[in-house]
Amino acid sequence: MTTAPPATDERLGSPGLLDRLVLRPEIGSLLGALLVFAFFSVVTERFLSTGGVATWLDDASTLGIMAVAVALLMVGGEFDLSAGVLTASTALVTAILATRLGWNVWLALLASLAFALAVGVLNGWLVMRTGLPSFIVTLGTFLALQGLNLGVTRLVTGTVQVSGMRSAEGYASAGFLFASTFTIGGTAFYVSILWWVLVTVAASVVLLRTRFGNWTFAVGGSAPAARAVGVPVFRTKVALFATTAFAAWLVGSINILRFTSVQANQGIGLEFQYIIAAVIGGCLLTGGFGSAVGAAVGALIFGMARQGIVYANWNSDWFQLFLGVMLLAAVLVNNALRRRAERVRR
Amino acid sequence: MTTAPPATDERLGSPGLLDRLVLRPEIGSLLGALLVFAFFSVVTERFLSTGGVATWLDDASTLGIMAVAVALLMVGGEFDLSAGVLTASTALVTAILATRLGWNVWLALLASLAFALAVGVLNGWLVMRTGLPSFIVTLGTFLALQGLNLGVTRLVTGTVQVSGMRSAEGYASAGFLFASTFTIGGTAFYVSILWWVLVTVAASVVLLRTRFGNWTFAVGGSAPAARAVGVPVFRTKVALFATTAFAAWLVGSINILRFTSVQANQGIGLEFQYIIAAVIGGCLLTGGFGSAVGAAVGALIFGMARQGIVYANWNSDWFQLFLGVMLLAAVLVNNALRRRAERVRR
Amino acid sequence: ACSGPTATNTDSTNADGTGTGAAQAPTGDLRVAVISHGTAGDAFWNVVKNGATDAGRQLGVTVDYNSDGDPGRQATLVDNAVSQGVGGIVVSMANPDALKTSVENAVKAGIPVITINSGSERSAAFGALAHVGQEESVAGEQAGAKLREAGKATLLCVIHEAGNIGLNQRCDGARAGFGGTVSTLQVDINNPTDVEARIKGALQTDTSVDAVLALNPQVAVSAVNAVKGASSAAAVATFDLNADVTGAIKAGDVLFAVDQQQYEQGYLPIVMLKLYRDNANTVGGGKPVLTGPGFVDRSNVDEVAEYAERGTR
Amino acid sequence: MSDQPLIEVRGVGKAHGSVVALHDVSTTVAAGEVTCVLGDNGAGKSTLIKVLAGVHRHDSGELLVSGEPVRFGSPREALDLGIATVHQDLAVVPLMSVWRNFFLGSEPTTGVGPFRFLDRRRARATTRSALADLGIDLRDVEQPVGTLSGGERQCVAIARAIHFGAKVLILDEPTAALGVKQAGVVLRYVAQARDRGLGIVLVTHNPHHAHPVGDRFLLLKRGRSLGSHEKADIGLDELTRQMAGGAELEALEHELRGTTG
Amino acid sequence: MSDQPLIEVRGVGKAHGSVVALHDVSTTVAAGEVTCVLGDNGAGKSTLIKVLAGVHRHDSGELLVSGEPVRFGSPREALDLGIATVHQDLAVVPLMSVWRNFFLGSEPTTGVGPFRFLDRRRARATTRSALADLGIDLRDVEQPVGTLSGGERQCVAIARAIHFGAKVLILDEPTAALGVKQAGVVLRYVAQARDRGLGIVLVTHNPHHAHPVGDRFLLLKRGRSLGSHEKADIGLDELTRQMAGGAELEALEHELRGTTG
Ligand SMILES: Nc1ncnc2c1ncn2[C@@H]1O[C@H](COP(=O)(O)OP(=O)(O)OP(=O)(O)O)[C@@H](O)[C@H]1O
Ligand SMILES: Nc1ncnc2c1ncn2[C@@H]1O[C@H](COP(=O)(O)OP(=O)(O)OP(=O)(O)O)[C@@H](O)[C@H]1O
Ligand SMILES: [Mg+2]
Ligand SMILES: [Mg+2]
Repeated sequence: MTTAPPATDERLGSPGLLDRLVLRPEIGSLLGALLVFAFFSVVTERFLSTGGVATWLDDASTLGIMAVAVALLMVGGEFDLSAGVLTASTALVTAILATRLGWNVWLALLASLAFALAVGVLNGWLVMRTGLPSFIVTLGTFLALQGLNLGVTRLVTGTVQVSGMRSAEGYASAGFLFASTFTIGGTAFYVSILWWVLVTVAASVVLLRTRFGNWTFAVGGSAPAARAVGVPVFRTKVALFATTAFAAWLVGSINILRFTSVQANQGIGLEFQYIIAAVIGGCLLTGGFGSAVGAAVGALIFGMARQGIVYANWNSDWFQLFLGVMLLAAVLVNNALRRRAERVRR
Repeated sequence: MTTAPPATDERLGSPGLLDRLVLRPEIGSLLGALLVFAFFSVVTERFLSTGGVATWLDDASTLGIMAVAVALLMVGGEFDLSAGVLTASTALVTAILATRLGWNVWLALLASLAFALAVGVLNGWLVMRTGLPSFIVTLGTFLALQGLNLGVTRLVTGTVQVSGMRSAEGYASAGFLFASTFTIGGTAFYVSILWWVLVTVAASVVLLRTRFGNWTFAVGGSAPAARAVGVPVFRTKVALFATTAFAAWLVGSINILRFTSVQANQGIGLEFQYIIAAVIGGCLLTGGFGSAVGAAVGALIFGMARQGIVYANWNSDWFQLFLGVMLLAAVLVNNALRRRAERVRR
Repeated sequence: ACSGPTATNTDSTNADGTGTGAAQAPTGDLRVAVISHGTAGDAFWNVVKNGATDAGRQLGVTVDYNSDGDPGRQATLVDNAVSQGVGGIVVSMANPDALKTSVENAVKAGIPVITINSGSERSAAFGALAHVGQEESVAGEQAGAKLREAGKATLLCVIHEAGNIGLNQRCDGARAGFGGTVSTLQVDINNPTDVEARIKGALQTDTSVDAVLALNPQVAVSAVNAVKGASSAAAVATFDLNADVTGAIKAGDVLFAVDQQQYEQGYLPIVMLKLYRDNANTVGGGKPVLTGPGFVDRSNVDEVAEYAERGTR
Repeated sequence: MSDQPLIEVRGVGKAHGSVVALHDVSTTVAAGEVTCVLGDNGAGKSTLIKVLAGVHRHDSGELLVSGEPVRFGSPREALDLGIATVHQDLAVVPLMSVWRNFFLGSEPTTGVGPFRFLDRRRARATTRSALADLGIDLRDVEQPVGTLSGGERQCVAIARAIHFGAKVLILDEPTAALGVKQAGVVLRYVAQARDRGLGIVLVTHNPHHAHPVGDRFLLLKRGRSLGSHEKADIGLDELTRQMAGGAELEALEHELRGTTG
Repeated sequence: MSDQPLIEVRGVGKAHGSVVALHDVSTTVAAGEVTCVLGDNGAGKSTLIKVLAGVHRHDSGELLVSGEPVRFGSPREALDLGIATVHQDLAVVPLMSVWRNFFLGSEPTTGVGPFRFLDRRRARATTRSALADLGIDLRDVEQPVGTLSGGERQCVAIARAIHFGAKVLILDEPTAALGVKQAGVVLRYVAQARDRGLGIVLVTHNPHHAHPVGDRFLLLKRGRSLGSHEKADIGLDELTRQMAGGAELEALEHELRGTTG
């Protein structure tokens, strides 16, 4: 990413390529991912088959899209606990409009996008206006959305799910964009994997190469300092919340078009998986430091570990235990490296 | 708590009793609690009856015990995501020892206390040794404990719950201490309410009046600064993790002795309620600021809102919506005040 | 709706309930609290709730439905109902020990209690009026037996909520009824991608699996996708219904759906409590009132589909 | 020098809750002149600076920029009027690299439309040379600012303000953490900027720094103004005595030497 | 003054990752003497101080306290040997009140056994008077330190070190943020402590502060030692010249005056 300066400074010790690498927040997670990958490739047969790869990439993809957006937000110093439920809310809005009111799917998607952005902007606006921690504000939105999801679904359908998307007008074209598969080596991969890559690349470029990215680091690292040099803190943070909401809409759309039905309590609890993937990827909970690629890799670790355990055919009673040990191992293995980074960093 | 100094300084404006109050972190939550209390007292009939009070105090009590401990930990700058599951783990250990191995209940309680403290110390030790954020480390313990709870329970009992405590030896005396009721005005109140009060008072005194409390604020506010003036940062943080584990054991014991059975997936997700109660009570997520009383009041708000909604007979489909709006209202109503505090504070 | 002086209903299972009730209603309106251990938004318990509220609407009974998957907090909800002085309590007893004190307190306070779903063997001991429903394990057992009949040898039982006692009982029952090899798989119901991916992974890993038992219609649909994705020949069976599942049954993708007729588990207790208050009737004679299980397969799916659509099957 | 002062402060006051940090302070900042703000610790100097820079909004009094009364809602508004500030705290974002801090809020970009990316090469080069001009020779402008020494960090903020300052340059104790050489360079910069016609506000505790460059000296004490002096009216010794509140450093110096063996 | 120096530093080095912050530096701190550490920004002064205070562990060389070689694992160990330090950063915990910061790590308690509570009355009174002695008159010692002005904050750290310093007092740019009066008071304190037989290490950029009290001057540049001078060997002007690396403030002063109209 960065080219070394003409370093002939006697105050610099060893050339320090390693130290330079170590400074990148995502390095730790990359090593962790390699470890998990190697482990399951050796331990199980199916993990490395194209079918296997397709499965764990699929699992990681929607998580990854959200983790990347959440990572941006965390770099900006905020949390969004409503992100998980919002994936279900957007799917519900789309599904209700398309199946009950007979809207064209594309129109329904547009409407749910507007809805998602409204929620995101509201989150951001509340956080900035009230000065309350985003943890509390978005908790409120989280609970409110959760209630709305269930209440509205039951009101409209009498059940706790909305289904029947497949017969809605415009399903085929929208489904192609969000939920089709493409074939590599005879195996079908879901298009959500491409979305994930796209989102990661875009987020990475924005974060590292644009003014907005610079502001994101600044408002997360020290909002008063950023304000003092003229960074529009309010707008930046609101935009970050809106970005997260947009990602939630994307994932919601992928889900509703792929599964053609959506359950009212979907998405609950996933918000923490997003945060966890971002933190594994090197984001600081306190803001101001992190990377989009790291978050994507964090999601990959999650996906690989989750599916790897299934492939390894371990008793699924102990699933969480394996997952916990796996995660700890993945973050501990590069601990020496990370500490070195810490040491260099401050 | 504090007596005003002989303030005849011309640089101080109005006497500022209000501003002094506002500086206390728990004031916001107290106002919020009053609001919720007044609301449900007016809207519902039974909320204010002794039976009603007993119910919502009961609901708040175990949450409150944990919230207070978690608040101490958060003041010390750390999270413990394993706190919720640990309440179930300790209960499971007690129950399995007492019902399957036939141990005396007291002995089983001692053993599970040792287990809890071991988990707490392990959490603290890992966090301090590895330098990883406690969010990640305790997430690992969280998942591991969750897996262990399910795996061990199914291994030992074949089902996902352990029951039959009532017939274990020593149940009566242990039950008296942890799960009995006392009667006021003809209504039975659970003894867990007393434990809650006791824990809150003890934590408050420790936090505000002892060296350890001073160190807690310091390690959370700025660990390097605290280290530089000789505060034993390592020991302080480990002790805080152990305190949280102790509280989890207390709640686990109260639960197992009262309900005489425990389900393997109990406690999951509660860790965030603890954190939320602490934050509502004025704890900063970034550490270094907060109060035990505030966390207890945060739990009270939770308990009142949760049961109040039931008393109000609102459609439970919208339960979460009401809870979310309630919480937001409770924290927003004192927003003006809080902001004032922020202004004074920094 | 409270009229009709000739309340001569017998204690049969005639539950049409329109216009029943007694003129000499002792305390006016009847309020019943239904407290289940289902998580909010659970498909099974949604139907129970619909049953209870429909009965309430038809009989002029106020029904408050609340639920909490945590046994302790479910007990607190019972305490809450007692302190509200409701006219009747309907409670599901997945964890009888935890509810013992609260239910007994309710009985002591003179509130008639009816237990539903599981907990039939402890129901009477706690002083409940009656039990409606059936142990989850029985339903599981019959599902297992039916799969066995279909000639399946290796079964994968998908638990979508780790540690949920009801789901575990279903799988344990299936194990007993099936006889062959049964393995369980934990998935996260809130994450549909994860559900599909994990079932697919399990099918790819163990190619001998020839039957998948889902415990939730949403999971069933994912299981169908997973079976296709893994190019497996496994048959899918499920608990409960939704529009997608009825479609899949018609299409032959799903073998059958276990229908516990849980609508009755919500509906009947309201009727029973109303009868009990107005006419001191009891039902079941100390034996549980069984509601199922029934099976929905190709033969009867057309008939049931529309009920499932509106959330009553 | 000009009729219309760049900034005029009239009886400005500011309280934090019940704490009165500033009360009824007046001064002017004219083009081509240096206004020094002097005073004890806690006198309210930084508070005044923050009002001028748009960080705080004043509670009472008036603030006029180029004759127009203003109430800044944010530092951006002050910056847009050409007022650049080096704060005593709030200076930098520790986790960000030196060059990112340097250009924060005024990032140079290349490309057009949605493809306007940071011009990182230019940003790095500019940062390096701006700091080198102040006598700070950095190993690496990619280093997070948090790892710099106190003085280096201060220099990043100063270099930034000098680089972007258009009409008014406000410096709050810029030389406090600086070495002798760096402090000299900064003072020379201040003099150069003044000669280019900028208005300068300089806060300092060092009479040796204030006296050579200052044209006007505003003395604060406990949030109130002790009066304003033109350079002609006051010598270094008198200034030092005023700043020390009557005590004198020279006397102290003798005392210090006296006690040595 | 005594045969055995309180602290002896022999060829100490310290690197942060690949950044060499200190390389082969030696000096001594004797009882009743003031060792001044001088140097440019980023010269490594604070790094040296942190090694002495136990915040960093040195990578190479030797550190001897009262003749015993030590490698501090934590600042506590240094404090236990009577070494009190005022750091340039790491000074205080912003969210904590002034008196809590003052006594942090050395809290006074009353009562016995498990009922040993903070003696808050005494702590508050001591804090107030210790700060008043430095010329800082606080409104309220319950105020969070984060709301104090830069100089007030610095004074809290200094007052604390002076209060608890037993054998060695290390001050890293203590006077940087201080007013003329406060700086004078601090220097007088340093002189008094020296006369009581403490060993003092003083980092400063102000030759006017260093020269009157210093006995030994260690000059650092880019992490390396430029040599150590005894007071007798070096005058104020020479010291200033050395600190500025050849340039001279007086010349600069003339230049600054010269450019004025
Ligand atoms: N947010 C705040 N809340 C309460 N008091 C504050 C706040 N900010 C500043 N003060 C008080 O206002 C007074 C003036 O502070 P200010 O920072 O302006 O002083 P200063 O003149 O810059 O001092 P120094 O020379 O030490 O930097 C101080 O006594 C400080 O305690
Ligand atoms: N954690 C760290 N990581 C990388 N480099 C560091 C770190 N800490 C200090 N440095 C570098 O070491 C050098 C010496 O820093 P130090 O703080 O000792 O300087 P100083 O002499 O105290 O300067 P000043 O007078 O400005 O306070 C600086 O160039 C700084 O950038
Ligand atoms: Mg200041
Ligand atoms: Mg320094």
